[in-house]
Amino acid sequence: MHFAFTPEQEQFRDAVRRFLRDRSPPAEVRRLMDDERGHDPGVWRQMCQELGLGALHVPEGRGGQGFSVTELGIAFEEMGRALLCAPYLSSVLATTAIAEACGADEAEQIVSGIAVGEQLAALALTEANGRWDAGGVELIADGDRLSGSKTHVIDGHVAYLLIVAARALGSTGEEGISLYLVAADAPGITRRSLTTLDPTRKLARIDFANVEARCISSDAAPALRRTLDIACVAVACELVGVAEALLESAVDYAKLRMQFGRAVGSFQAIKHKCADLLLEVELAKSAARYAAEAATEGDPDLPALASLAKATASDAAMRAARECIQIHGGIGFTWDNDTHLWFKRAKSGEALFGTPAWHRERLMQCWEV
Amino acid sequence: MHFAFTPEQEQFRDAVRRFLRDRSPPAEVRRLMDDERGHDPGVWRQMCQELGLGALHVPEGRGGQGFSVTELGIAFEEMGRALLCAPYLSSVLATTAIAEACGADEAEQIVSGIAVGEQLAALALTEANGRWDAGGVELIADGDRLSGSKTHVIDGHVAYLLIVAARALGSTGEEGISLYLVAADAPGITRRSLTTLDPTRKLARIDFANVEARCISSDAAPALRRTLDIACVAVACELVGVAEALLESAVDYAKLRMQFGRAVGSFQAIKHKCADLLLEVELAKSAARYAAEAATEGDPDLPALASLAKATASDAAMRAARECIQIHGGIGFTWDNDTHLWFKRAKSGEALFGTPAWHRERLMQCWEV
Amino acid sequence: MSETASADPSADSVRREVRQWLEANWDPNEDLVAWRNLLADSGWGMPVWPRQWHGRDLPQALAPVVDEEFARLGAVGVAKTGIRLLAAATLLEHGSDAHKARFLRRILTGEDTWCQLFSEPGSGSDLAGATTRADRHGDHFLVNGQKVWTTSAHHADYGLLLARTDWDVPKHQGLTYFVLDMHQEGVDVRPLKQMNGHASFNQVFFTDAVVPAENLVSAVGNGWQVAITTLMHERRGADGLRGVQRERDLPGRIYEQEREEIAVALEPYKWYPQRAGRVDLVLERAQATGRNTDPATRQEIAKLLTMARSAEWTARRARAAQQQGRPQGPEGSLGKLASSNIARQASHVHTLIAGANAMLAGEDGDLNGLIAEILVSVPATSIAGGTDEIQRNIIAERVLGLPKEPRMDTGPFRDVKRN
Amino acid sequence: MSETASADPSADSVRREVRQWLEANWDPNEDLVAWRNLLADSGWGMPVWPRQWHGRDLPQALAPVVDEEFARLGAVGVAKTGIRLLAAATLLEHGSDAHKARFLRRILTGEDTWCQLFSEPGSGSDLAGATTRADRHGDHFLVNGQKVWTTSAHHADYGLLLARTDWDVPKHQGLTYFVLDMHQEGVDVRPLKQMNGHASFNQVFFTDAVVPAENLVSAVGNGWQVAITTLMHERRGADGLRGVQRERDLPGRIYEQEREEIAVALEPYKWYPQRAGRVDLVLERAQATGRNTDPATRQEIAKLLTMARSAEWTARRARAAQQQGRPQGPEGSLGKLASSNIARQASHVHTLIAGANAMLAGEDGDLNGLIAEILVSVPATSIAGGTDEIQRNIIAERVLGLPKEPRMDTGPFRDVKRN
Repeated sequence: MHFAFTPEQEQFRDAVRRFLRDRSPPAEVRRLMDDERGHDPGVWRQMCQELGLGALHVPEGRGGQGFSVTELGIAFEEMGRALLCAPYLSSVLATTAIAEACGADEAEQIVSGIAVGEQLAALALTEANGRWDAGGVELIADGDRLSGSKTHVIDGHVAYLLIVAARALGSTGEEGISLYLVAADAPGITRRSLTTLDPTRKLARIDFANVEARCISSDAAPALRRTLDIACVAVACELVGVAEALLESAVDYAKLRMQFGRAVGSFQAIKHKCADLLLEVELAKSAARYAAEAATEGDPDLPALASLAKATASDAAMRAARECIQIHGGIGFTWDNDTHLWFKRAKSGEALFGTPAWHRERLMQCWEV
Repeated sequence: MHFAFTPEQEQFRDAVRRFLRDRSPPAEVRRLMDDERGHDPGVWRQMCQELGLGALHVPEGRGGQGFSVTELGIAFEEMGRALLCAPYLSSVLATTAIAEACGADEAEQIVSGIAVGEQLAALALTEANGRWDAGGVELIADGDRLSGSKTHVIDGHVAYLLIVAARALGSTGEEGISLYLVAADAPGITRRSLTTLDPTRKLARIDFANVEARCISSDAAPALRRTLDIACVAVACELVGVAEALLESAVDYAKLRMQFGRAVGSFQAIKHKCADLLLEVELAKSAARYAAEAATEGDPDLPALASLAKATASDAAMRAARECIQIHGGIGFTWDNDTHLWFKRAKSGEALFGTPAWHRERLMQCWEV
Repeated sequence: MSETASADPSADSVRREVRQWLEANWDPNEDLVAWRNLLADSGWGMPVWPRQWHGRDLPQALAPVVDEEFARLGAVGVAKTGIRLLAAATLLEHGSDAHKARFLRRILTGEDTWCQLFSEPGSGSDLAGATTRADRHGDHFLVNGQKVWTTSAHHADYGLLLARTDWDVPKHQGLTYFVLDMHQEGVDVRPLKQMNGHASFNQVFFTDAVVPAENLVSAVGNGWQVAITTLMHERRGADGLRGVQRERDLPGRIYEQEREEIAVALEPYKWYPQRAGRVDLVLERAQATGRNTDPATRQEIAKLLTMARSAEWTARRARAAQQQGRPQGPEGSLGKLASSNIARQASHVHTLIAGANAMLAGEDGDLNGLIAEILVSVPATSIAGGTDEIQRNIIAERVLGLPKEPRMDTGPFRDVKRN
Repeated sequence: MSETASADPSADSVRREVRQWLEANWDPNEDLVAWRNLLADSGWGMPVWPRQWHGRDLPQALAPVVDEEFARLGAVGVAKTGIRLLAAATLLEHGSDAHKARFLRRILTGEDTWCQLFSEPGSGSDLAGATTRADRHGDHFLVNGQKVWTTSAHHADYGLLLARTDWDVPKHQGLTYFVLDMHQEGVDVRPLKQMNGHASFNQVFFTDAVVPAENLVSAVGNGWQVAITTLMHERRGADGLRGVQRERDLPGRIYEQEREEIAVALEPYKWYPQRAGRVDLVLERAQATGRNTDPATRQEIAKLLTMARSAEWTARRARAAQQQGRPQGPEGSLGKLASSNIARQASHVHTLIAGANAMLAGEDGDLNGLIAEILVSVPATSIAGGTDEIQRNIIAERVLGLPKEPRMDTGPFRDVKRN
């Protein structure tokens, strides 16, 4: 297990950070959160083509860049820091699911289109029950016809390619789960953008009324598990970036803001809050990076480590968000101050793929406690 | 519902406080925690006869003083403050159980002996399973013969009168639970003092080998429930007193102790800790007093309120104990400093009659959530 | 001792007197302002105020008797919304007779609305660090600077202004307290949008705004003492919700007018219940979503309800102690700190209950977006009206008697570090 | 980049050299002190020390190579227990050649044991506030006062003493650093019993204890700078457990002697694992008691394990960064603070698991009283070795760069408020 990045990995981080500093400053985030698409297609293509972020961790033989989840984690930390508005998480879900579920040739064909930023794809998994696992799928596949509803589909409003988890008639639990591929404009599909608490991450509801689709895997539960583990690790890294950005903002403000003739950061109430926050953020960072390394190295404990990382990073990001507002005082809950943008990302990240409490219980189950 | 004490109740508090200041200073606590009996019989008789503390809340017709649980709560707050070493909690358990389970005449006869401090009695309920409810009883009553083991019996090492919860052969749950009366020197009884984390509260294990005993109630579950509710309220009040004593000690020390040329209490780290602690102690005080009033007024919600009070007061006392040590710094964890005496009472109070988490779950059940 | 008012020898006679007066005068079809002028004349609208200024010199302990008689008939009282009564209390204590004659009646009738111009972008926790300046020019002052967090400034007629008149003395000694006419060119009121999308507060910008010298409430340089009066009254009112809310929509012209008045006054406060975390919704949400069967969520709900109930009982203990005649202390700070903790825990519990739906808002969110609004409103609780940190200082210093921190701002204000 | 040492050009040659030397000299039946004298002569015992003083001037990065070769043969190293290496590091940096010649060898052989005489009852967090006085009398100083928290003072030969020699200058400038001979009449060592019944520390009382002037380590008044060296080395060692522990009981006279030495040195530390909360016991206890089926307890266990694993990974990240050549920062304070949180949570979890049995101790308690000992030992974690509050100051000021607090203790020490 590696506990430090290689010089190449550090250079990759620098490149991503420079790019995002340039192309995703707060003003751009504010512009895109009001944009219906929620991202700038030109910037996304550039990210795919210059930085390889469209399918970074997917093996080259399956249409990706052939890097590891470690590099994916680095990218997500940076994207969280910059609060990037782009279809990167949906791309991870889609490309991972396809790379895991399809044969190599088919995967290469589909993923390579996503990788270059020409095709947007979304994984349609969650339904009204709010579950993030194969066992929660209720949408029915009757032969090659899909009927049912998906919701909370990340970037589902703009994706052209939908990867849909469906259930064979009469099956239960993780049995009988298939993945289907269908274009978003196929007859019988209705989709609608959902209003989100975090306007920087767009979600959609998609209804399927007897929609003809192509089955790409008829035993998709293992692929979905792996996909969600990778996605949890990615979001954990993103939330670490979010938490770090919030901590830095809080510390910077605490150094500048004067009250009672002193910088507020010289008061122990603020100072110790920041110290506790740094500890929590550093612990979360270790957990997220360890989980990413575990995915890279094929550690069979990944499900547990992914849950541990997701729970820890969520809690750290929410605490950072709350404390950052608190340290800013009144200005911190105004619209014009940027803190609430990160706060909302942290809040939505807390619920995405399961709350921290849910992941802690899953961790205990993985570890057979 | 009353939210303030009457002048008479305040006078009663003052009387108890004065008595305990005189007869239960820390040096006396230290003497009695090393004493095998764990209390001073002369002082206890005096408390019973001068202050009426032996059966304060039991109706006069059943051998008690006829005061309410409100007055009992006042006494327990003061006894917690002073860390009194005396068989007062065992007396509450015993007299309440008898007053609830027996007919008036029998109750008067038994309770009056306890009330004057001549007889010590203990309720033997808990067994190896560590449960504090009728449903947990496994000791078997075969006719008038008892066989089994009781543990964590408060003052069981010195009580002459044992009130034993037993189960009819073949019964389950809260059905078939009886209360038996037996003298501690009856043939077949073996008892042994247990080593306790908190040396100011003595516990015993009592084994029964085919012991002949007298049944005083053959459907004792309701009486036991009421007894435990009252006992939880009493302990909640005691823990409020413990918490208050710890908070005062911490605040006093923070005003005196100089580091870096300032009283440590002028540092926000300490100052804000004390403020948070005061809030938690005041909330716990409100919860404990409200529960005591609810018992006094016959509120049917008492089981929920008793659990709420016990959970809140336990958490407040433990927090006060931890923070009091922390504010004292190194000296706070030395043997010669008194803080650890209160810490240990708080710790044992946390486990007594169920942990805070257990009581919170019970609260949710009472409120049918 | 119970919560209800103690039996005072004169309670009965007061009750008889107010009842007779109300029975003779109360008419639900009267015009609101006309009725309140009658109240101001009779003294029954503010019975504890001095007789000279629209009151009857009644002791505070008898006020509930008058309230009970008004309630019995459903009689409308004087205007109480917004900060008008803080303004009135301050003027009663520190204003000149001319101020009292000019302002008090129209405060009570509801014809004038007031706002409080204390907080500034650079002085939030540190109110006495205000840098809005008031410079004397003959018989008037010119005001320049900026205030913020000013509720109702957009429809206020007058503002209570704390401004700096001397930069060469320590900061508490260079402030002066004025009544400022909000209807003038030099005053620019702009709404301040919060992270939850609401704009409950305003920013107020002054560019050579004019205050005639007769509007001085404090002596020049003595404004902090007057401000403390206002703040003390504000804190005293902080233990419960202010404002009148009638149980049902009563018929009658005066009720219609009152409802309209209240609706306008409460408009800026409409997100306040969300800010407090809406503890009242927790059980029904848990049951509706089935999350009440999750043991970890049950623990969190129990912690929340325990805190909320205990805080309520603590407030009632404080009120009962007051009724026994003990002076009101800084318990308000304890209550405020408890509210922060409760709101934070409520937000946490709502997140657990909402699960995946915590990501949604507006019409797509749970309870038509109300849950999302709770989640993004709660962070204000621990800041607005005095941060948790300030409350902890107050509790530690004034209740527990812990020593103050060394001060870095005791020299001439000009030299104090500030933003 | 991995954790193992990087391939340095000279690593192979060092490895060959030490291997040859060990193969020629190592003998498990040698006498411990004799063997260590050989190590001191050869320089292989402390290879990064200067050649002049029992070392070989090796760069720090090559030390693991030497350690690996010692481990390969099971060869015993120099004495490392207690604070002897802090003493040595301080003397190497600040001591005279006479000090080095006199003390270093017997530190390495284990013949002399040292203790650290810094903390006092009145100066815990504020070490520079020491009031133990050393007054010059010709060629020696007389020491009077009291130290506390002195591990191993009862069998120490020498103490590193920080004492005040000047009361009229600011506090950091009036301290002087001495080596004090513990074997003298004026030194009285008494054990200090803790709330858990153990006595891991001592109090040391000085009554005209004598220190010859030649034992001055700092210039008079310059002791704080030297103390900082000691403290820096102490903090550096704080990320893991110190002390050698062999995997199995190897045969041979030298191992027997080493085991005895370690047993004596570790005796005061025997409650340290309890203090840390014994996270390792949690899962087996939860399973043995069946509490692993309680969902609320499972949440608390998960929080604990998550903190513990994350803290371990954080320490390994810090170590890996160091191996990449980044300077070691105050991460020790982060680790220390994490340990406090972990210990507190472990104690909480053990209480939940033990249930009613949390009230028992000694032979009646769970695991023969071990659980009770955990519950009453944990409170020391957040105090001993620097309180959580001090760690937070260090983290905030040195890692995050937040400004310091105003100081109240900068004048002559005589005038500084103290107990």
